[in-house]
Amino acid sequence: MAQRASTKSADPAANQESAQVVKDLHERMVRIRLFETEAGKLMEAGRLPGFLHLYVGQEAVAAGVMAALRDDDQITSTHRGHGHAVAKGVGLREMYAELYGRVTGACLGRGGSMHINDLTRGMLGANGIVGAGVPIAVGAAFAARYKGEDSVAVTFFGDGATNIGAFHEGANMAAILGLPVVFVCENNGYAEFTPQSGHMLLADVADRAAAYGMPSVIVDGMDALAVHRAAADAVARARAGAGPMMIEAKTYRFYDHQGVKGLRHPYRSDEEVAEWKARDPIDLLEARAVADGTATRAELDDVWQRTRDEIAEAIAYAEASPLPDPADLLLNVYSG
Amino acid sequence: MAQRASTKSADPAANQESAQVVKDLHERMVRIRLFETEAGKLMEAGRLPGFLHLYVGQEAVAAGVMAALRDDDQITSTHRGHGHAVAKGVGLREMYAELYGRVTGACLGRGGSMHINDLTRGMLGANGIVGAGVPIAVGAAFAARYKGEDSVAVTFFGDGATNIGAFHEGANMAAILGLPVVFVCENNGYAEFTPQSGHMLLADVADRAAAYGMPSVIVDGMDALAVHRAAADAVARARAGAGPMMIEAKTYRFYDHQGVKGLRHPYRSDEEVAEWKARDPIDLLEARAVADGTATRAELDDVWQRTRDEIAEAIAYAEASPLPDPADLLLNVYSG
Amino acid sequence: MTTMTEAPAAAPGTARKLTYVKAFNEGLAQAMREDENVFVAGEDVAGYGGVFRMFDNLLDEFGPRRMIDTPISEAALVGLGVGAAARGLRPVVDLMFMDFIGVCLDQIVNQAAKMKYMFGGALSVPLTITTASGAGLGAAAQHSQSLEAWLAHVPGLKVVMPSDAYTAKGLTVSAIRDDNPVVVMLNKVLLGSTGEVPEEIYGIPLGQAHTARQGSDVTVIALGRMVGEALAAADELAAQGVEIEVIDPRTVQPLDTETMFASVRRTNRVLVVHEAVTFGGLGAEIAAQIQDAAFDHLDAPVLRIGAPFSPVPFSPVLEKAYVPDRARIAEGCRRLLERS
Amino acid sequence: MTTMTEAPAAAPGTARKLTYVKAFNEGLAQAMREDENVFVAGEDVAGYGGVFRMFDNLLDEFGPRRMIDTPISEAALVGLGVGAAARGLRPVVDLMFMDFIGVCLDQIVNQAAKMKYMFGGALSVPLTITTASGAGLGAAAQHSQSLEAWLAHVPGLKVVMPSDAYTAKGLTVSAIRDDNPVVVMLNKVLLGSTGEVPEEIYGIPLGQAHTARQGSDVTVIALGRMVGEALAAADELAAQGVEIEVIDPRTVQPLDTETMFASVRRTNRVLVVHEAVTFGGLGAEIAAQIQDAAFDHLDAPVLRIGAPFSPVPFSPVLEKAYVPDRARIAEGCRRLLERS
Ligand SMILES: Cc1ncc(C[n+]2csc(CCOP(=O)(O)OP(=O)(O)O)c2C)c(N)n1
Ligand SMILES: Cc1ncc(C[n+]2csc(CCOP(=O)(O)OP(=O)(O)O)c2C)c(N)n1
Ligand SMILES: [Mg+2]
Ligand SMILES: [Mg+2]
Repeated sequence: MAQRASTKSADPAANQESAQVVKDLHERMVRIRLFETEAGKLMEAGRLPGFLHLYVGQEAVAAGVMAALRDDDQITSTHRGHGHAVAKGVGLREMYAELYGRVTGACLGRGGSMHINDLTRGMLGANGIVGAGVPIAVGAAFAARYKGEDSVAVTFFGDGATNIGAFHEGANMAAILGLPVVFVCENNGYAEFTPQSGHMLLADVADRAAAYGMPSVIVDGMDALAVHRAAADAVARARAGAGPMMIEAKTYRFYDHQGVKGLRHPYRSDEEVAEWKARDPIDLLEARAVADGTATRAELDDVWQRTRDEIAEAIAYAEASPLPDPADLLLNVYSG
Repeated sequence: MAQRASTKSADPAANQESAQVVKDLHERMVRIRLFETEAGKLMEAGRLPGFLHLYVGQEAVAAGVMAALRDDDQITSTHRGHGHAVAKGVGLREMYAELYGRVTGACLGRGGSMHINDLTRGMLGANGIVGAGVPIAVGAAFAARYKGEDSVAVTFFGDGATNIGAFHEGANMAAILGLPVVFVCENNGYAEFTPQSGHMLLADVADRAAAYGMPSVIVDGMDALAVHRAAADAVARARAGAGPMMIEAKTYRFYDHQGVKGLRHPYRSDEEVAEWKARDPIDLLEARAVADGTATRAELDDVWQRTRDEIAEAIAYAEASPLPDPADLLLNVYSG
Repeated sequence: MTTMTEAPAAAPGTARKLTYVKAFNEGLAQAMREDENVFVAGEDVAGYGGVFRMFDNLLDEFGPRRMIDTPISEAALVGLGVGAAARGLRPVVDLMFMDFIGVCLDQIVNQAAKMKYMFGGALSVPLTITTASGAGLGAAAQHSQSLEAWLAHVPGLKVVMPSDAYTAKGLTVSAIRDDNPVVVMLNKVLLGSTGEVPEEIYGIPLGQAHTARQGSDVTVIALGRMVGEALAAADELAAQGVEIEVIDPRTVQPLDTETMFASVRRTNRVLVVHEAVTFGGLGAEIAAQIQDAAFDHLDAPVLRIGAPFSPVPFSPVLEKAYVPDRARIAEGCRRLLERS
Repeated sequence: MTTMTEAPAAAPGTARKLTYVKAFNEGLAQAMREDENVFVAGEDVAGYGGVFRMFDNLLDEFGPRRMIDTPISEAALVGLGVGAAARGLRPVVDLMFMDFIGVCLDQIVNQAAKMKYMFGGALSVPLTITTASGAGLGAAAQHSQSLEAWLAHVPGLKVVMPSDAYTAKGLTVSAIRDDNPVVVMLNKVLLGSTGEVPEEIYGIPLGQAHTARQGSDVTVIALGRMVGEALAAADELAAQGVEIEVIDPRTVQPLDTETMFASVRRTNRVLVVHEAVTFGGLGAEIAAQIQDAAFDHLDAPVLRIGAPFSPVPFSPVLEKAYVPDRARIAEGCRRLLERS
């Protein structure tokens, strides 16, 4: 049975998060939020080609996990990957430029939203195939151990993804090889438009970890500090050679599965959406920070403002960037 | 957690297996044993082409499950499928003829050992791809329910097969659709030459059922009566519309993974093999039947003799059968 | 299925226009009405009606018994279809994007396609697999492929590529009525395009090519969305006095090569165009067969136009250069005619 | 890898003979000695040495750190290779039978092959996938396929098909040294065949065809095991005064068509032979390219010989009729020569 992590850790020392951690989490979340809401607006304005799976609502997960990682720790991500990339430190300019399909983008304009990556930041890529990133993270963890490094790999996936073979095989592979992989399930309650109850009988995805002999923990995915604590524990465990572990973060996406438009099918009730929005992860952290004096409102507002400026600049950079040259169509198909 | 079924059921009535059931199980096991040992001899003598994955040692599983099924119940099988086919009532002549590659074979000589099937007996085929039969059984169960029939589907698979995606996806699919599927894991402790401890961290495969919200039970796979009771329960449950269930039968194969030859790699100790052979499922059932007066030694011997005769006749039939005509190479590629 | 209602090869004069996706939807709904054994399974096909709206309104009419939403488990989804087809149903399973086929190809290729043969003919597998293929929406490398060459190489499978609303309906109906596993490759860019579609149910014979335009100078064999591009090129060329014949194979497995051979024997020049990468694409098979069957009739080598040898790029400026279009087809025809 | 030890295209005069599978094994072992980043993962590759003995003795020398037995989880196995390769290792992952590729094609095609391109060149995926292909052992439809046409159609992949012991070693070494995902298709029937193999490590350039026999009358392009059959046919035909040239592409992606074109321009007649089904096989691509590049040099259409359009049958009498052989090649050559 999965362990349920309370928001307050049992260990009092663990509650002494420095103001630094809170501010770090806050900043990562704000960056994601603004990156995504601006991207959504650009999409609605018809300025971005392709698909857009927004991460808004789930920021506490990416921020909480990534704040527990080093640059040399590796992550694999999903179709809903912007939040992971931003939180792992991928440049906003390169990300927007990629969404615009510009040659200055993170993929030189070749990949778009679903393939953003940054090898220098340990971002091993978003992925358009559900579950496909799971075994790739296992391979990254294998490489780390093989080379005698103590970095870990984290793989992000949704509730729906746990029904696909690659998840199952990857989890068992990591377990039997004892690899330093942290499995982070962002359970937002839906796979596209299908509720969790329509795709699996379990209430807690974390209970699937037992099938691999893997420990697991459930956290409030709207609580960045709770996610961070759970992630820090799992990462420390993996780094110490104790093998893989699964974290299930219960969260919610505030936009539609894809794009920003209203839904043609009322698969979520207004009340449900409102309830979750009332627990906006950024609001929660800000309220706590102000209440316990970790940060002032002005300091928090300053983060928003600085980020807004940075984002505006990044969008301007992207818009001013050149398009790829069709003459280079065959660039990077092969190495060497 | 999987439930562990004791050999003696808690319900005293269930222990009153009629002599008929014991004799049925015995006959099915003897048929499998003799079919397989003779096939092994033919293979060693160089008279059978292709691969041969012998079922010897595991007879109690096929016999125990199949005795709980009706003709219209469907099964899907594996590379190690002869035992399932024999126990489901596929003709021995057609089976041997298929191993010989004759046109009178169960597949007209087109399929060989790994594709034996008999639609009239609900034998939906052996399968050369590990795990591939699992979702096919789910589809068969779907069809039964769709048509308003109360037949069930049983899918057999090994311990090793539970690591492949198709098993995971099929199990979850059956669970979420609430289909009448019985999942029978024949845990013989090895996937080819890899021990269970080398391919999964769990001691009991049955514990994987929980990942799908599926009940499970562990039985002594050398005890045909125990298997039969568990299967009868699971089948009754499925037939009544209560959804899928998993049975893990702990068993052992007495021959090598493929063929009959000695092993070039000592992946199993002599002691281990001897220990399991001391619990030969046919010996166990015979000893019990004689001890409690269900059958006399002479009656049992008669089964062996009759079966031996039938097998000799079936082999003679196969050897006398014509080969397929190469002019018919394109037969049955398409329907219509 | 033995009773087949076959419509004429070309759309008869009917005023009614439908979009490609609605034509597909109508054919599917009519096939479901015709045969109680037809059901649909896939991700978000029921409650949502499919991410491409392919299954709109079907849940309302047919209910949850026949419209099944499944988990993200394509191998089990196709396997469900194989098992149900083996037991006499006529499943329609949807793979959403064709690119996802890599996670379930075993069930398609080693199970569905081979089962009848391996089992000695003991059963049929009347399974229909629907999926959306093709580039042009900025969906990038994992959501834009045209993989018909893989499937057409597999004995036991059939593959259709509707090129317009009329064929989207008729080929879908025929796929469902067929007793073999058939993959229906819809084209994503065509989904919203409109065309004349008869209201009644009709099938289009599998394995029968359609001459979409007659011409005497060059034969253009075009797959799926490229048929429309070829017809547009034909208009442009006609204005310059060049008459091209456009052949739409409709089915790529089995492939109606006789219609192609007959055309080439008249025109003596042939171009094959598809969205898939040229190397190893269907154009290779078509070219190989034509150079064999019409060797003495060719005034120029068979010309192939397909995508360059790279994954599908994201940036629209690259994607546009990547996918063949009317301009490249017209240019190819001119090149063929220049060759003496 | 930049340092490459390339041996001459043909086996130099060396007395030492090895079996095909031992030559593979030796090449792999030497590549592992050469580069600490090379490791092997797969089902029963370590303790057992592989069901085809491809990995015999490697556990003894390299230990469990570099020889990894995995669960039956091919998608995770290839994914493990992709992730490890992305992080700078040079994994060799084994798929046992090529037919199993259907359960893990997504990782090969959508991940390994496309990653470098989709990621804007940020990394390389130096992954080697080994597998055994081909019919002839009575292994039936799910254990006998030759699926090179699928893989050669995928931009980003390379594919090699060793035809003898010499190439089994050299192509394997080059595959491992290459910075791209390379699939090494060993042939099951050839595993025990012997040939001369140099003792030192050597690579054979990928994408370079080898003229296995020179001749002036017909060019025979043969893949994998068919090279030996073509050479046997050549002996038979030589006795009848017909000299055929036998080309072994060795690599089918990238494909060295220049060597083929040059040969065809001399012989004016060409036959392509492979084990895979003819329809949609590599022969189609080769024929399509040759009829284009050597149109004015062909005295007869390019002739293709492959398997008929059916799954691989089990019964040896059928399997023998199914797989192309020296007799069919010789007959094909004679037919080509009869054509004026
Ligand atoms: C193999 C595969 N099947 C289907 C899809 C289409 N698809 C994209 S996202 C998605 C839902 C994923 O749900 P979940 O894993 O819960 O992630 P979320 O979208 O909720 O973040 C689906 C079905 C895909 N990309 N890949
Ligand atoms: C997808 C796939 N991978 C690998 C194989 C090769 N293979 C055949 S049987 C087998 C072991 C199966 O082990 P288990 O499921 O425990 O069944 P057992 O042989 O013990 O009955 C393997 C790896 C295969 N047939 N299919
Ligand atoms: Mg979700
Ligand atoms: Mg086993």
